[in-house]
Amino acid sequence: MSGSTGLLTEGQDLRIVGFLCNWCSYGGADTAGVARFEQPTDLRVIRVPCSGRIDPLFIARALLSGADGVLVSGCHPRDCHYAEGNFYARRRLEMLKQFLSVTGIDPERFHYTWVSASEGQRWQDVVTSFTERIRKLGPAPKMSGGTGYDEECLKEIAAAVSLGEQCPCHKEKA
Amino acid sequence: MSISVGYYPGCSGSGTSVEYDKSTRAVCKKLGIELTEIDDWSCCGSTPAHTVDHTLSAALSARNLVLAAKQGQEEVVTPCPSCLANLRTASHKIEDEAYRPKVEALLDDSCESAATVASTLQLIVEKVGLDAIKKAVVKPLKDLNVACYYGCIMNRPPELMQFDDPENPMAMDKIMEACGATVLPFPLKVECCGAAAGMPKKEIVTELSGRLLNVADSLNTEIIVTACPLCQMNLDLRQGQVNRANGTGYDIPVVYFTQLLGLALGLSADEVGLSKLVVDPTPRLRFAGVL
Amino acid sequence: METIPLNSPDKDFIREVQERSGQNVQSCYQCGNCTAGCPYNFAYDVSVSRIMRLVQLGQREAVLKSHSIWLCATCQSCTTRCPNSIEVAKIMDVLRHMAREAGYATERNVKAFGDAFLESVEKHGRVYELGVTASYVKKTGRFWTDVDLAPAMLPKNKLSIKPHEIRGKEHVAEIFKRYRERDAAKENR
Amino acid sequence: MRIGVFVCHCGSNIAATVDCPAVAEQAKNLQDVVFTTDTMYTCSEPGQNEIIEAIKEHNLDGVVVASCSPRMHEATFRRALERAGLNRYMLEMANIREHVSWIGKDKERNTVKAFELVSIAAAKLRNNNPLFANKFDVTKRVLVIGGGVAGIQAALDCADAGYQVVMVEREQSIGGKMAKIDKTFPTVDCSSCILGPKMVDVAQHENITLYAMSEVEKIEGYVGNFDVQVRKKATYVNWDDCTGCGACMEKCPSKKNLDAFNEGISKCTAINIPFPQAIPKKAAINPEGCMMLKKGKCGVCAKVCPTKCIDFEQKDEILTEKVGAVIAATGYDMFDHSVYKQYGAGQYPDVITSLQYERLMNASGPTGGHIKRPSDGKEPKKVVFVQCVGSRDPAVGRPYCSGFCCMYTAKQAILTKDHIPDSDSYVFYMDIRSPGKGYDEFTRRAQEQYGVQYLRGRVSMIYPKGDHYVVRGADTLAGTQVEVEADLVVLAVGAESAKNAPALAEKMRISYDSYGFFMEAHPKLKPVETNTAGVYLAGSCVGPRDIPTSVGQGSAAAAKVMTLFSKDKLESDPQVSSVNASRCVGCLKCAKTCPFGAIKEVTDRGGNVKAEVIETVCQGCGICTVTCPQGAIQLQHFTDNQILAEVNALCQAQLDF
Amino acid sequence: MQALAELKDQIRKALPELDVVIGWQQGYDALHTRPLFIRSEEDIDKLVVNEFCVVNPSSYLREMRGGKKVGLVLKGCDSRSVIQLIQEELLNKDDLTIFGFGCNGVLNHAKLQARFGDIGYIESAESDGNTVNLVVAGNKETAPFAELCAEKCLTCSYPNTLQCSHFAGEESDKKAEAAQDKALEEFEQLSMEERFAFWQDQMRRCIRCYACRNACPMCVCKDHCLANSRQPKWLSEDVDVQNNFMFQMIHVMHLTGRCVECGECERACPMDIPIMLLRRKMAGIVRDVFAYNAGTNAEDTSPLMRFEVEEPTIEERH
Repeated sequence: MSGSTGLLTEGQDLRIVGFLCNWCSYGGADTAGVARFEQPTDLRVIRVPCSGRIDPLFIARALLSGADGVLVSGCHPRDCHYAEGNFYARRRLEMLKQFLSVTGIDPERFHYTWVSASEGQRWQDVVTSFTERIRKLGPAPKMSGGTGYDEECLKEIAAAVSLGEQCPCHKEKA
Repeated sequence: MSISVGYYPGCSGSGTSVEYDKSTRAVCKKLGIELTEIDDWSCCGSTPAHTVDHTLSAALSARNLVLAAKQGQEEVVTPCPSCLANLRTASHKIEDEAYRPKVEALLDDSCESAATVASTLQLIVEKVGLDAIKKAVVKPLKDLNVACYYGCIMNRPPELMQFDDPENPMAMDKIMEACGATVLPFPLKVECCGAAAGMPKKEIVTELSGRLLNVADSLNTEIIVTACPLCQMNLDLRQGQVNRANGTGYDIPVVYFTQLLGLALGLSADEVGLSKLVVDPTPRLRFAGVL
Repeated sequence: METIPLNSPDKDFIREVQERSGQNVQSCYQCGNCTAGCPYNFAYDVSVSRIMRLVQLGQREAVLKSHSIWLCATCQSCTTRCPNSIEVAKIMDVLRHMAREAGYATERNVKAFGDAFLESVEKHGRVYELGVTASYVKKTGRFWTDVDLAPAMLPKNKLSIKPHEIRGKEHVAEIFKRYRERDAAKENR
Repeated sequence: MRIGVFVCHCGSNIAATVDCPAVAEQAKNLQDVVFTTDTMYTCSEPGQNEIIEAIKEHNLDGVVVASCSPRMHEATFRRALERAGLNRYMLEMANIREHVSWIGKDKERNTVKAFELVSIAAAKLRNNNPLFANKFDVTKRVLVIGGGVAGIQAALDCADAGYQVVMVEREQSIGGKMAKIDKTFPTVDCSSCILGPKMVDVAQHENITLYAMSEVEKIEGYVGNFDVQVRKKATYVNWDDCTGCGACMEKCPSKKNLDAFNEGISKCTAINIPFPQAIPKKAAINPEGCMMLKKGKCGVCAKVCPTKCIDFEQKDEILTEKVGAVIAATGYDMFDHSVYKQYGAGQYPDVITSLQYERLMNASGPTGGHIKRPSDGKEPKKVVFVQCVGSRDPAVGRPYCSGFCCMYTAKQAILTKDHIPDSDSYVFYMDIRSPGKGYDEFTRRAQEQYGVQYLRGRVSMIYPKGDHYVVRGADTLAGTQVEVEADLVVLAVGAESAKNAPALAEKMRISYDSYGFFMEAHPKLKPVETNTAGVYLAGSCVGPRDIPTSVGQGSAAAAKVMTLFSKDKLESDPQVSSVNASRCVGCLKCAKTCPFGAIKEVTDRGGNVKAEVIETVCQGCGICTVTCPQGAIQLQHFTDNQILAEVNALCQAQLDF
Repeated sequence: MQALAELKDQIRKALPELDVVIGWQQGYDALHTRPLFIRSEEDIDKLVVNEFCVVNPSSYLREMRGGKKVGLVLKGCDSRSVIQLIQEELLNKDDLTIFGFGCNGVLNHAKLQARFGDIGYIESAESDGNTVNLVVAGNKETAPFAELCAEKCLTCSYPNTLQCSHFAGEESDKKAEAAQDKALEEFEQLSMEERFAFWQDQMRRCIRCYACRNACPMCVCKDHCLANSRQPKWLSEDVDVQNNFMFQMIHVMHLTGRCVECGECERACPMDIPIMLLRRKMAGIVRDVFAYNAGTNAEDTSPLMRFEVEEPTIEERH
């Protein structure tokens, strides 16, 4: 693209992935749009039917694939369109949220919350504050290494293989 | 029971409301509350300070809260609602980390540790409790029709004061009931008396205090019970001015709740400073058998 | 009556009131509840709901030159009952500060009383009631202020003849000093 | 795959802040995309035709539309795809309006974001599969919850159309608030004269089963096939035999019970028929007042009852009904003004609510239609009406306008003058809201013909002074404070959601707003639908409504039900879960977390346990998909692969425009 | 050893009703055992119970589902995985006979090697739970148990077999040496960046041999593991940091509320990647938030399979 809409490298948007349930939070984001509540542009939304559909592993996948932040939002507890989806989601997401720190991925990069279809204002607040939080944290550290092993690594592997039958891969099966 | 708190008497306590200070100390002693006066306390700034500048007002008040903390007091009580409002506001401001430096700049001292503040009324109602008061009453105020008048800032704004109902406070009503008095449903409990306008704008006080006396009178109030030095002064000392301005002839004694409470607890008229009042309550108290 | 020119509202004024009071004046929908409950309304030249309206319209002069802002006693009726939870009394306070800074004091006596009071605090650390009265009389020339109270007052022995001096009065005086220096610095900026 | 991308300008709604042609141009580089274009209004007829033509011309088998929210136009574009012969599920939308152009002004950033949303959509589309709906039967019976005027209208319309109706009413009689009202605005015709016949129709209609004193306990199932449990509360009177003769009421010695129908301004007997026109006209015992139920002594009613229908042993009963649709018409409650301490907090006897005043004016009310002060029975000469009590007041958590108070206040002021010609009425208002047919003329009439004094301002406080009440308010038009000494003060209390509305919403699996009012599927275009198929709304359960609107909504909801019932078979949404039996290890964790019981255990030919989805019961939430560790159960249209494709597209998207 | 004799006796009595009993027998040297499948009386005498009975016999169960009556000789920790699987209805309680005993902990080869050099020199090692007596190249040596035992034994609160049909010998009164896993505690002293870098290194070393998964008694998906699936396809075939890490994430999340912390994954890892840091972290969170210990009660329900409307232990997320 040319002209003013050229490369956006300088001050480029961060990569923030949003997972929103269709009934409440996606609706809330729509409500915010209809009301023209201005928001930072970094967030891209993936629509799912229910927060109960959001596998914590999607979030892990996003964070491991270079997302700078992941925002999840569903219906307020008790208001789930499917009655119980957000209750399960709350437990699953909380586990991931607390777990992330041990992997060295800053748990602050992941936030989950509840926004109803009528809460356009609240959606604006949620997006704005989360984006600000991520901007403060800066871009996520990128996965290094890509594929393959360095030489030292290969040596180690060779040593492991040479251990022969001690390798549990070769564990005796009944 | 033993309760120990810091005490901030306020400037009027050694002047126009000396009897409030005296009766407060006497009642607290009787109820097992140990009041420790903040050493070398200074004026909270009162209304004039906050009408000039909020930070100045906060600094003048905060000096006392910091002083109290340094003297080992976590909580301070004051009988005067105006002092209370200023000290409370200051307390809020120095809790706000963004605002605190502004106050500290004027005070030239850290406000990191400061005492909290409540009214003696709140202390008596919440910490001593009505049951304990009921038990301690030796001279019930039977046959005494009183109207409790709280004044405008004892409970307001509610977000700041966090005590009792802002429209229909009941703390004094309940204390008076516990003392055996008949408490009239005074509807203007929180209407303003004219406050500090007495000197610069007397006609405001004569109008507003006039309204209060009018309604109290229509309820056949025998004694008005207050908790505020300014209210008491406007209704009592200036009752003559009110009468002259409005062509009325009210003769309603206006006492501090601590004075009546003290009498009910068995203190003498002298111990609660009854003689300092302008409209003499003794005839009615005698008639009711309290004296 | 004058026509309020709406083309040039003093937006700085609106912003300043909002910033200094922390209140959103635009959330006032003019229900009049503040005026309805204001005990001082009878003495006002501009009712408090109109003050709010004039602030919304950016009418600096009309507001700061009103008598009402000096007569408000901060009784909190307006704040307590405002359906939009606007701290109206705080706005009145702020308007008074601004009027003072702009050199307006439409109620000289009220200002004089406040000044006398604070001078006393600055001097003694606590208020010296008799001193305040004397100073006020001197400022205003209203010699007869409250003399009618003397017969009732004097026998009660309430007003001490001497001020209460506190040890920390220097500290209190310094608070005032730093306050004035701060304001002067602000002016210069 | 051959994908076409259509970028909509939406006039200037999108194009003003997104470079739509650039997005379309860039989209050409996306994998499998063979055609892109940008159009002015993609949803318009020419816009849709352009899609159809492109599908045919370029042999597309998937379409991405970048436009508004899919919640807005997904159905529209799906139909367009079908017209072109494509499966409707081969559509993906990128929401570049609500989520892009309307919330940011930076055109450059917006354009990048819009393109990324298109690339996410395309990535997902590459994993889409055609899905086909199944058909299932409809139970052509409807449950109407609430017997106010909206529910009555809905029930009668459905019943007249030939469908069976089950009506559940919480109170002893149907009629709702309208039955309590004296006259209606702006026609000032008698409320019970126009409502009464409709109530009788409900009772007599052969297609309507009425359960009064009953509440919905539980709703299970799905559109076309709901299983409803109704709790019939104990009335201690066998209603099959009760003739409503009222002999029991005459003899009942417990006469000091709160008369709920009369809003507490009078007392009633423990066994009671709330009002003469009650439907059903049956007696019921209030267990809190009955001596027999409380102390085991009395039983007078049982002795005098000519049909021997008193049964002190009666218990609540649970009934089950099968229906195909539900209409909620549960109405509203009056705001509890006791939070206004400055108005006496309900402690002043002559400061009453507007609905209490209706009962005072009503000829069948406790005073026989004579306006008398509750305190001393005197006729008031000065009546003050205070509007917006619990309306437009954020400080008490009610920032909304209740809508009808201005009108009923005007009506009450007019009727006051009719009842007491030498009286004066004062109305404190903030704004007069009267946008209905003949409404504004009516409020003008109150002022011009009846001399009602309107004062623009709120009331700050009300306090008793002698025999009167001082009402201190403002008249902002005069610019100052005003005071009236009133004999009677009527608070025009606002409407709030019915108590327990949230609990009922949860039973129906619909949403409600922060005030407890039910949420419609779309505030403009789907005002009586909900997001749960087969559940419809009517009247004030959605928000304060006046009578004509409530009646209109009752009919509208009925029409929606009739549309639903016009088909013998319904199509199930194919966006449901599906088990890949070869991956399933039969742990059935999915069945344990399914909120709908939509997964059953089956055994395959090899004797292995497997999970299987009951498609008509599955609601498509996807909880099971996350539960399954093998990924064997996948929610169609939102499979792991589809969502992973979106995540991957987003996280690995190339930003080099 | 009293327990062993009793065990053998119990097995002998029960064997006629069972298709097989799984336990341990001596391995190729003093420091190794290998699985023993008892199908007849004569197999019973091969049974051993000692400090090197490390492998969880129940991990062989999944190879033989289908109504067989199986007996299992289980340590306390091993029994937890069985109980968890019973709870998940993946094992039928009625098909299982569990032979339990009191365990004083098992020893760790890596630690032995680190202390005494090549473990080939170690001729015997016996432990009473406090001290280990060894014979190394003919010399008698002693060492504190805590320095040589498996990490999991340091924090073990379940030394006795849970919910077993038969229990042999005395109950062990061995207490956990520490409530918290020291390694995890130390690891969590690191900064976020340091932790990230640490896992980068570890994941670069991972060869995705899936030994960790294969050794895991809770990995019941058998051939249907997400790691090898195309529908859905969570991982690419690339053995890179991203995919390796993702695999560990999958494993952790699938073990949330299920992991019994037996440590087999880490022991099985040929690259010595400290996977247990991840396991223990998640198990700790589950304990903190839901007060749930996997595999201790077959009647309970795992926390992610249920919910409360009000979750007092989960901070409300605004």
